[in-house]
This record gives sequence, C-alpha cells and structure tokens, in this order.
Amino acid sequence: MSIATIFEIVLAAVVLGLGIWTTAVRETYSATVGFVAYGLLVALIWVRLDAVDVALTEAAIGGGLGGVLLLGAAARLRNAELMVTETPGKVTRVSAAALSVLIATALAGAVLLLPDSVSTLAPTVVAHAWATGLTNPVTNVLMAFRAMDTMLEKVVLLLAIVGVWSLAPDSAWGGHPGPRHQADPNGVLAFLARLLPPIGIVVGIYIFWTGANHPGGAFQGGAILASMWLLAIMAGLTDTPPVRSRRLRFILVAGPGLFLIVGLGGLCFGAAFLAYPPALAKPLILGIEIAMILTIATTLGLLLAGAPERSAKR
Amino acid sequence: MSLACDIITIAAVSAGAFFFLAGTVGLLRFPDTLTRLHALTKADNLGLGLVVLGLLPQAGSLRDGLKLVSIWLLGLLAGATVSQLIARTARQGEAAK
Amino acid sequence: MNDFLTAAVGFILVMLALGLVSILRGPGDTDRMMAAQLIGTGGIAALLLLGTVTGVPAAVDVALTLALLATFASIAFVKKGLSSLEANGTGSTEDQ
Amino acid sequence: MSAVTVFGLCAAAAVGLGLYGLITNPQPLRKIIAFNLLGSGVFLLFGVVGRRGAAASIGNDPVPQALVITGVVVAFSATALAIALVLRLFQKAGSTTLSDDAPPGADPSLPGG
Repeated sequence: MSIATIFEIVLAAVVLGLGIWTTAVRETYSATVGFVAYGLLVALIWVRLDAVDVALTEAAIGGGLGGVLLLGAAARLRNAELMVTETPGKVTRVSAAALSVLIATALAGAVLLLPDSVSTLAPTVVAHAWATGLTNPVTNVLMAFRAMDTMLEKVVLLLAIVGVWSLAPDSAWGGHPGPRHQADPNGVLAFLARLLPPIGIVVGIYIFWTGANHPGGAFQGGAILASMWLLAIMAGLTDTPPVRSRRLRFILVAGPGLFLIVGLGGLCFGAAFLAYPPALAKPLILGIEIAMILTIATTLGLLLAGAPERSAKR
Repeated sequence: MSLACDIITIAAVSAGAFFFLAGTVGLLRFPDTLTRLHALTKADNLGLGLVVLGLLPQAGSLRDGLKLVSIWLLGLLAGATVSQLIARTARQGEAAK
Repeated sequence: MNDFLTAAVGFILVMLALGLVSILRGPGDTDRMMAAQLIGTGGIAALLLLGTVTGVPAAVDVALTLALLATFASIAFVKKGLSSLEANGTGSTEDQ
Repeated sequence: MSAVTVFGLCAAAAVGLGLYGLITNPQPLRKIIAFNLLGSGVFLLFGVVGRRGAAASIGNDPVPQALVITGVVVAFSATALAIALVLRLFQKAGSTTLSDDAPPGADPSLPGG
C-alpha cells in the first residue's frame, strides 16, 4: 500500500467521521457545525480527484454558504428543536438502517465493479475548444456545450428567490430580508468587515476572470462576493435592500435575461438556440458571465438572508 | 539549487507539522475554552505560516508565491479577529451562567 | 520529496481530525465555533501541500476561497451563536 | 486500491448515511442537512466516475464536473427554499414538527403571520 493510498484513506475517514457526527449528534447546532466542516473538507477530496472547479464550488457554495444557511436556521429554531420529543420507533430505525446499508452496499459494489472500458467525453471537449476561444474545459461545457443547463439553472435560482420571498408575512411584503444586525462600529467585527471585503472582492473577481483558462468561474466568484456582502451586513455596516427595489430586481434577472437574449439571437442569426457565432463566442460568453456573476452574487446573498421580515417604510 | 530548495521545504514543513501537533495537543489537553482558543489560533497559524514558507521554493512563479503569502496573511487576519470574537462570546456565556 | 509531502499532508490531516474531535465534543457551543477556524488553518495547510503533491497549481485558488469562506463561516458561527444566547426565549426575530 | 476506489466507497457510505438521517431524524432541519449529505455523496460518485474518464490531459471528465457544479447550485437553491418554508412554518405554528398530532405551539411570537 503506497503512502498516497494511506493518505486517501485518512482523508476519506475524516470526511466520513464528520458525516457520521452530522447524522448522529443530538443537537442541531452541533450537527450544522459538523456539516460546515464536512463541506469545507470535501473540497480536499475534489482536489485529489483533480476536479478543481468542483472543489471551488463545494468549498464556496456547498460548505461555506450552504453551511451558514443551515446554521442561521439552526440558531433560530433552537428552542423549537428542543420541544420535539417524538423519535421514530425501533422498527423504523432498523428498517431505515437496513435500507441505507443496502443502498450503500449496492453503490459500493457498483464502484468496485466499474467496467474496464471507460467512456469519456474529455477528448471531444478538448477537440472543440477552438470554437469558444476558452481553454478551461469545464467553462466550455458550462457556457457553450451544455449552455441550456446553465441557463435553466439560473432560472432555478430565480424561482428559488421568488419562492423564498413569497413566504413573507403580509406586514413585511416587499420589505427587507433578515434581521437588522447591530454591532459596535469600532469593534473587531466591524474592523474585519471593513478590511476583508475589499480583499474578497479582488479574489472573487480573480476567480471569475481566471475561469476562462484555469479552474474558476462565475459561480465560485459570485459565491465569494456574496459572502463578503453578507459579512458587511452581519457587521451592521449595511442593510439588506428592500426586495421591492426595482434596481435589485433588474440585477436578479440580468443574468438569465441576457443569456436568453443571446440564446434567441443564436436562433435568429445562427444555427440553433444558444449557438454562438465562433468569431463572437468569447466576447458573448464573457458578457453573459459578467451579467451572471452579478446575478449570482445577489441571488446567493438574498437566498441566505431569507424571506422579508421588516417592512420597507420605517 | 534544487537540493537547497528541497532542504528548506523539508525543514519548514516539518517545523509546521510540529506546530500543528502542538496546537492539537493543546486542544486536547487544555481545560477551558480560552486556553484552547489560544492553542488553536496561535500554534496552528504558525504551522500554516511555516508550511507556506516551505512551499515557497516549490512555487512555480512569483504570482503563485504571492498567492501563498496572501493566504497566510488572510489566515492571520482571521485568527486574530475570530479568536477575539469567540473569546468575547465565551466570557459572555460564563457571565450569563 | 513527494513521499515526504504526502506524509506531511497525512500527518496534518490526522492532527486536524483529532482537533475536530476535541472541538466538536464541546463542552460548550463556544468550543464548536472554533471548527471553521481550525479548518481555516489546518485544512488550508493540507490543501496547499496536496496541491503541490498532486501537481494541481490551482489548488492555491481553492485555498484562497477556503480561507475567505472559513473566515465568513467563523463569523457566522459567532454571530448566530451569540444571537441565540441573547435572544434566549424568543426563538425568532421580531420585525421591529 | 486507487483514489477512485477509496473515494468511491466513501461516497457510497455518505449516501447511506444521508439516507438513514433523512428517514430517522424527526426534525425537518436535520432532514434537510441529511439530504444535503446524501446529495454530496451522489456528487462524489459523479466525480469518481469522471476521474476514470481522465483523458486528453484533463484529469477529470469535464462533462460530469459541469453537471456537478450545476447540481451544487441547484441543491443550494432547494435548501434555501426548504429552510424558508421551515422558518415560516415555525412562525405560523410555533413548532416545526411534521406529524399531525402536533403539540400546540409555544409562542408564535411574530405578529402579522
């Protein structure tokens, strides 16, 4: 057994241990902390699997933002969770365990018995990279070869935010999401919230820009920007915008809207829906991505902030 | 040249690993929150700094080296501020008891 | 050289795991708040070494992202833990 | 054993763990966490299969990678919506239990629900 394999087993064991902790621990807050740690460490596995784009996404969205989202809910529901006394009966537990073991074993078997002949689309992707002028294969797949998926995913983000906003009580309709955070303006938190976002914005834009040729892209960059925005909000330096704001809504639809317009343009002037003319492919993709990073950062931030809770006029 | 670089790497990364060991021993052995916080944010940040120092000779370009250093600076900033915030929370929690 | 670095990653990961065990076990929530900070140092060190071993230069970018997001998560841990300490009993935020 | 095998088994175990948590945990929030765990296991399986498809000097088949990135973002959106629903349920009902014979809520302290 080589030393690399030992390292991989250690990494898998740490991640699985966190998974077990997340599932088994009684208190929800502890489970959430475990899940954040799990999400951040899974990024290491993705790096080991040589999928750095996914590692960035998991670290930023899966672990960081997703974990904080769960954490906020856990902090609010802390008292409610304590009241819940119902626990499933022994029969349920045993049968659930049996089912889970069965499925895990079946998946493990599938992993162990993967066929020798490997089908891969990597050479095809590389062969067509000239059509876009970008050299990061994952960005090529996301923005050109399977652009439809990415556009619809933007629509899913939009639908999610519409769904979250529609849960606002009548009194707060169109108001500010989340509580107004207060912090000492001369305190440590406010200091960090003034110092870190400029760095974070540079890093976010760098990750976005490098996505054309190296791992990175609009999602990962957008997630970093969103986290910096939320940091400033948590430190009380700024407030969430009222959701009735027209400018906000324009930013939210800018990404998918531009994507759709370019797609329809492809239908009118090019070969098919979302077909870019090869000469214009790179500027078009770049334009869509710039609109998208704004949309993604705003949407992710607002999804984390939750439903409107305070009315706008106050 | 390459040998010298490798020696620097091995020495610095070993020292970094030692400080991670020290930090973990501190986490496991220290009795209360504040002392454990001390072990976590000081020893581990020094460990990270030494690992970064060790990897600098292996960095491909100046840009990679700058990125490595800036990661450590970010770590220092986070350690300094977050430890203060956690310590304050711990004191408030004790006062509330 | 690579074997040495791999061993170093493994060692730091084991240290990270032991530290996580100690932190998650508690006793209090203030201890658990340190988890993201621990990953912000130990996890990043492991990631940087791993990137060098595997020959993935972009791992440095992942480490940058991880550093920012771990700080953000730490702040959120403190902030949310604090609000649940203060808002003891209300459970939800008033829209005042 | 290769990286594919080790992490593949890890992914399979994560799916099993997530499924078990999803069924047995009574609180909705814990179910959401467990579901995210399950999803992360499925994503890792994609990554493992993509790793085998390393070709043309790319370490991991880019098409599954792109699918996983899309999946992570969609999972995040779904989680956010689910959490907003749970919080709203708590505001309205004062508890987050999913069973029919729920105890009456403690104090739905929010006006204008």
